[in-house]
Amino acid sequence: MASFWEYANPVKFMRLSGWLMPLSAVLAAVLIVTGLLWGFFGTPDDYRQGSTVKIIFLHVPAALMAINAWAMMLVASLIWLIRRHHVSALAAKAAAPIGATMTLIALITGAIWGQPMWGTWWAWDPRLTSFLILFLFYLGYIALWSAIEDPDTAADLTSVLCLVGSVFAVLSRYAALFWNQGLHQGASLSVAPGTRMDWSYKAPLYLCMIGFGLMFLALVLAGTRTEIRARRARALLTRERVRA
Amino acid sequence: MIALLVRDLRLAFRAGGGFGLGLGFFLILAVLVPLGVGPDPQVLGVIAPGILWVGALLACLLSLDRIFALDHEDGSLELLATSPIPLEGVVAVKAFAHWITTGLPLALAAPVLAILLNLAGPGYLTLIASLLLGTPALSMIGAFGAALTVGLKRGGLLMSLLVLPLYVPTLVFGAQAVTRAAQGLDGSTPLLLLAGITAGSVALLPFAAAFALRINLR
Amino acid sequence: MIALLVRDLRLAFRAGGGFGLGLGFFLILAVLVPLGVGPDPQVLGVIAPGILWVGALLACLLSLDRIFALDHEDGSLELLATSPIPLEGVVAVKAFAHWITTGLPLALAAPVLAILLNLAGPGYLTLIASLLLGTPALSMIGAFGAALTVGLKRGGLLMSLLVLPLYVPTLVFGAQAVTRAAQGLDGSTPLLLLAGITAGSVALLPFAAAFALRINLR
Amino acid sequence: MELRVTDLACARGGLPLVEGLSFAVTSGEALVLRGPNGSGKTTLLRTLAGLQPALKGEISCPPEQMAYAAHADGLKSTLTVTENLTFWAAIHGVRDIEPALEAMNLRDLAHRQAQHLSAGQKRRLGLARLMVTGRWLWVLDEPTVSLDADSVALFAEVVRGHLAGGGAALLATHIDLGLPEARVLDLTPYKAELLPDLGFDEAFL
Amino acid sequence: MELRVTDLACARGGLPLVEGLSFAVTSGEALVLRGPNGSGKTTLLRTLAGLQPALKGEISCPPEQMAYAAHADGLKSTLTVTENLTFWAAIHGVRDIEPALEAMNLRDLAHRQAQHLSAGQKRRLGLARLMVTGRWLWVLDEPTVSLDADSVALFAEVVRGHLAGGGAALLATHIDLGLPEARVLDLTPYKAELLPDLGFDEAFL
Ligand code: HEM
Ligand SMILES: Nc1ncnc2c1ncn2[C@@H]1O[C@H](COP(=O)(O)OP(=O)(O)OP(=O)(O)O)[C@@H](O)[C@H]1O
Ligand SMILES: Nc1ncnc2c1ncn2[C@@H]1O[C@H](COP(=O)(O)OP(=O)(O)OP(=O)(O)O)[C@@H](O)[C@H]1O
Ligand SMILES: [Mg+2]
Ligand SMILES: [Mg+2]
Repeated sequence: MASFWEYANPVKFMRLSGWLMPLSAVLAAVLIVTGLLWGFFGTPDDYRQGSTVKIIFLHVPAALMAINAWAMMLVASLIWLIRRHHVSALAAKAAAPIGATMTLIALITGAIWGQPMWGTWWAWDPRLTSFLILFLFYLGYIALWSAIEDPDTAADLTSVLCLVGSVFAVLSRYAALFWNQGLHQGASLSVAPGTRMDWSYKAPLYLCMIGFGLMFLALVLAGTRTEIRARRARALLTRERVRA
Repeated sequence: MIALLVRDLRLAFRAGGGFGLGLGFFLILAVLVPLGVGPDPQVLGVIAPGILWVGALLACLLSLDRIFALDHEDGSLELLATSPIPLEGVVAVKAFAHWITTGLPLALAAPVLAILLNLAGPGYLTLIASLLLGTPALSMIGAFGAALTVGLKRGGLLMSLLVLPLYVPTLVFGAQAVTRAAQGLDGSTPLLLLAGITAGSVALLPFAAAFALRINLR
Repeated sequence: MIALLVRDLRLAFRAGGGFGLGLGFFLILAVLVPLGVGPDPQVLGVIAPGILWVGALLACLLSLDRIFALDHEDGSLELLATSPIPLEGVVAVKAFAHWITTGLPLALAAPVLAILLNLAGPGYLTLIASLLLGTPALSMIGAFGAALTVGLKRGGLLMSLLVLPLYVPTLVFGAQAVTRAAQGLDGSTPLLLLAGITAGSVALLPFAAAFALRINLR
Repeated sequence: MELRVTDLACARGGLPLVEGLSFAVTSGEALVLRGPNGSGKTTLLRTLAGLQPALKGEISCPPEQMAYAAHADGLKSTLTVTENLTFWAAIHGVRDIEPALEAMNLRDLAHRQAQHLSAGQKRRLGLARLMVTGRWLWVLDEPTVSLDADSVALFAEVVRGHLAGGGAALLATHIDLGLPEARVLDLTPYKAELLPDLGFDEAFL
Repeated sequence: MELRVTDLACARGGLPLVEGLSFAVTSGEALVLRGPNGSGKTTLLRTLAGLQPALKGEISCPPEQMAYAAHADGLKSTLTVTENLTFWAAIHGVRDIEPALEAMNLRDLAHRQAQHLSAGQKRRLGLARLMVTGRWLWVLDEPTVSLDADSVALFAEVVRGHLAGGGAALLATHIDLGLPEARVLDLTPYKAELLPDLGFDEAFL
């Protein structure tokens, strides 16, 4: 019986991702393009915020993926530490730059949004603050990966960092809330009664969010494939050097 | 273990041993900030709690790379790793020595510098309390960061980058406690949270740090 | 001399080489200060010029002990001292390399961090100009301090204490220039004074530093 | 007691260096490792001391029974000779450092800071540390570097004393140790060819 | 050309170590300094290289004509072998590092970072540096530490080449250098007794 763990074998993983990656990439492109076009041209301007509100179709999916990417890295790190599956460590490595980019997109689109809304590019709102801190976590994680040469050592150390960092990221979030009850609006898509957002916005927004999710999947798969190829090249080089 | 503590303290107090490095930096910051920001006592009073805590934090950060780097360079760390003391103990003792030579003096010196920065009267006691409660967490978290980066040449920046986000909750709660106390409000909630962070870090991080050290040595 | 410059830059950019150490520290400070001081944009705007300049200064200070200490530890400094290059040249080149890897990136990154600190609009240009004019002096003065303390184990604190008072004029003129500009006033006098300090240090300090190095080597 | 190594392979920087190595050292014995520069002596000793994992093979003796001395001496330059030695003695639960000072002729230097010692004096101090570990097996990497002839003789005397007391020693060196009676093992024949098992990287091929 | 030392005295940490030392080394000659640990060989060589002042005496040859190699190699661990060597060559205005790489058998390691070399390989690189200084007199402190027999032979070959080209060498060592033809000077007889001239401190007596 094929178990999930078999895909931790690089060869199997390459075979699987060989078709999964382009598939999700195409799907992601379709969903995002549709969602954005619909969002930009098919929705009415907000009565308060005018057309600036439409940046939400980039801002919110990016913010969502920024957090999910870290969660995925946490799971992958645990798998590496417990079961030592190399693909898992490499997937965590591949996810980090993508997550960092998503965080940056959320921050930048937020800043563009904030300029007309709050009259400032940046405010020390708890949500923005915790995202800035998340961005720093990503930077540290990526820097640690790139500073260490031996891949297994790097995987071990970054995994520990990811575990400890997750705990402190959650703590920081509470600290930021404690520090300042901010300007930023709360969860806008809560299923709780009294949902504030109209369906004409929600539908394209959902499309974009699913699209961003698939795009993330495609990028992580692509990144992991690159890392696997790099490891393969390394193994071949080692073999060469031993022969020489 | 006691021998290790004694040695680390002795090294710190010997000429050029880095005792006072943190303290000196703390002093420097407290002098530079008014020079940069300008002498307005109103403004200084408002920013005093924050600046003092940021200063304490940076002072810790600066002396951190010394926790393991020197022992790594001269080969002592390898010898310690093959010694009968468990590596978790080594980490804990070294973090403790770091606290004694950095955190403790900072906490004691802070009130004096607070005068330079014109901190409001009711804040002083809370300032000392918050630093005494919070700096052990800074030392322990820092030891973890130092353990992650010990093999790397000039790991200093990388370590700062790794440690900084981990320091955020401690900083926020510490500065909040002092700010509230200086405004005459109740600062006990952030102090409690601070104590919680310290307890948690001291209990768990030695294991993470020892794991990282073992990996870095091989 | 060019070979030395190339080597120092290459070392700085190599993995773990400390390039970005200053920059990272600068970023860290800009994030920590609001977390400590509180989010009020009014207060932040007032202290922004001072904090940015203090941050740049500390960032330089931190990377200073790398100027000669590493070369001293691995024996390169002795070999350089016995090489055909005059020691004054070595000092000047190393200070220049330090500026390229620290001062220059700081000046370029400052405007972004100024947004975080809510600096008023008219201050941005002057901020860059003052940092470009002032940081060479910081590097050169720092190289002198590093030369004075090179033989000492963990000379870091001592160096900071020595260098700090020498940094005061640069800090005051730099921060003043930015503060004035941010308030819409004319900041060109402090900028001129800043340029004077830089010119003076670059012309004279290499000789003092080389003298100190020679003494420290024996 | 005995150290038995069976079919050991070890690597440095991902590159296998030594393979198929088997040997044994029993109480009272000294084994000298030889081999050209870069042949993997240091790597082998680090593996035995538990500082890095073996690629494959068995090591019968746990690292807790070995005292390892590397190229670097692990001395603190601002501590005196006595302070340095007392520290390592305390770490290993040994009280008396006098025999070690005596044996390595460090009496006169006892109150000198380590940074004011000459290269050979530092080395003597590094070797004196071994005597306060109380460990059974000494694992030494080029112990006599920088030592003059008299000090080499002192060192040989100390090693002989350790062997006579039921200890054992494993030494890597290029030069004379003053221990003609020790068995010699040359690492050259164990140079790793294409190792069948490349470790984890193999999975990527 | 000639290095002539007359009635030299030198001190370390304020303590006179060597006094009344006179010797000469001329082109084509190698002089080996011997003496027990702590007898002042390193101190003497540093004095000659101009890194510390002599207590008294004359040194005929200015430090600018010497290439000094100390216990430490002066290598940057994150630079490759070629980069390290090219740097020192450029500092001394020498272009071609190939002969040095060739002579010390570093070809295969040319692109390896210095931190990934073994102890002996590092030393070989440290010695290769001498060949790109273009200096007349080599002043070497225990140059063959950590080298295996083959590398010692390589080193001896390089020194002989330098001597044949009109150079000279002054070497401190405890072990064999592979240079049986070199003159030997033992420092033991020049051990400083209470030195009559205490320098400036004398004024305080
Ligand atoms: C009027 C202006 C803004 C509006 C209406 C707005 C709206 C939103 C909404 C609806 C979300 C999703 C929340 C969720 O689903 O939980 C969000 C998330 C986020 N926004 Fe904004 N935003 C604004 C300005 C900004 C600005 C100026 C920034 C940063 C510079 C920013 C940064 C973020 C970040 C980092 C998140 C993710 C936080 C999280 O999900 O916890 N936003 N924003
Ligand atoms: N990261 C690395 N990548 C590739 N090769 C490496 C790396 N690190 C070390 N090596 C090589 O591993 C080999 C083993 O070195 P080791 O220090 O074990 O040798 P040794 O026998 O102790 O030599 P010596 O007698 O010179 O001390 C050397 O050839 C060295 O160049
Ligand atoms: N600061 C100091 N105070 C007192 N004595 C010192 C000081 N520094 C060095 N010494 C002593 O000076 C002596 C000379 O040391 P030097 O390094 O010149 O010896 P060496 O001949 O090179 O020895 P080795 O063969 O061990 O390298 C040593 O005995 C050392 O203990
Ligand atoms: Mg070795
Ligand atoms: Mg010597």
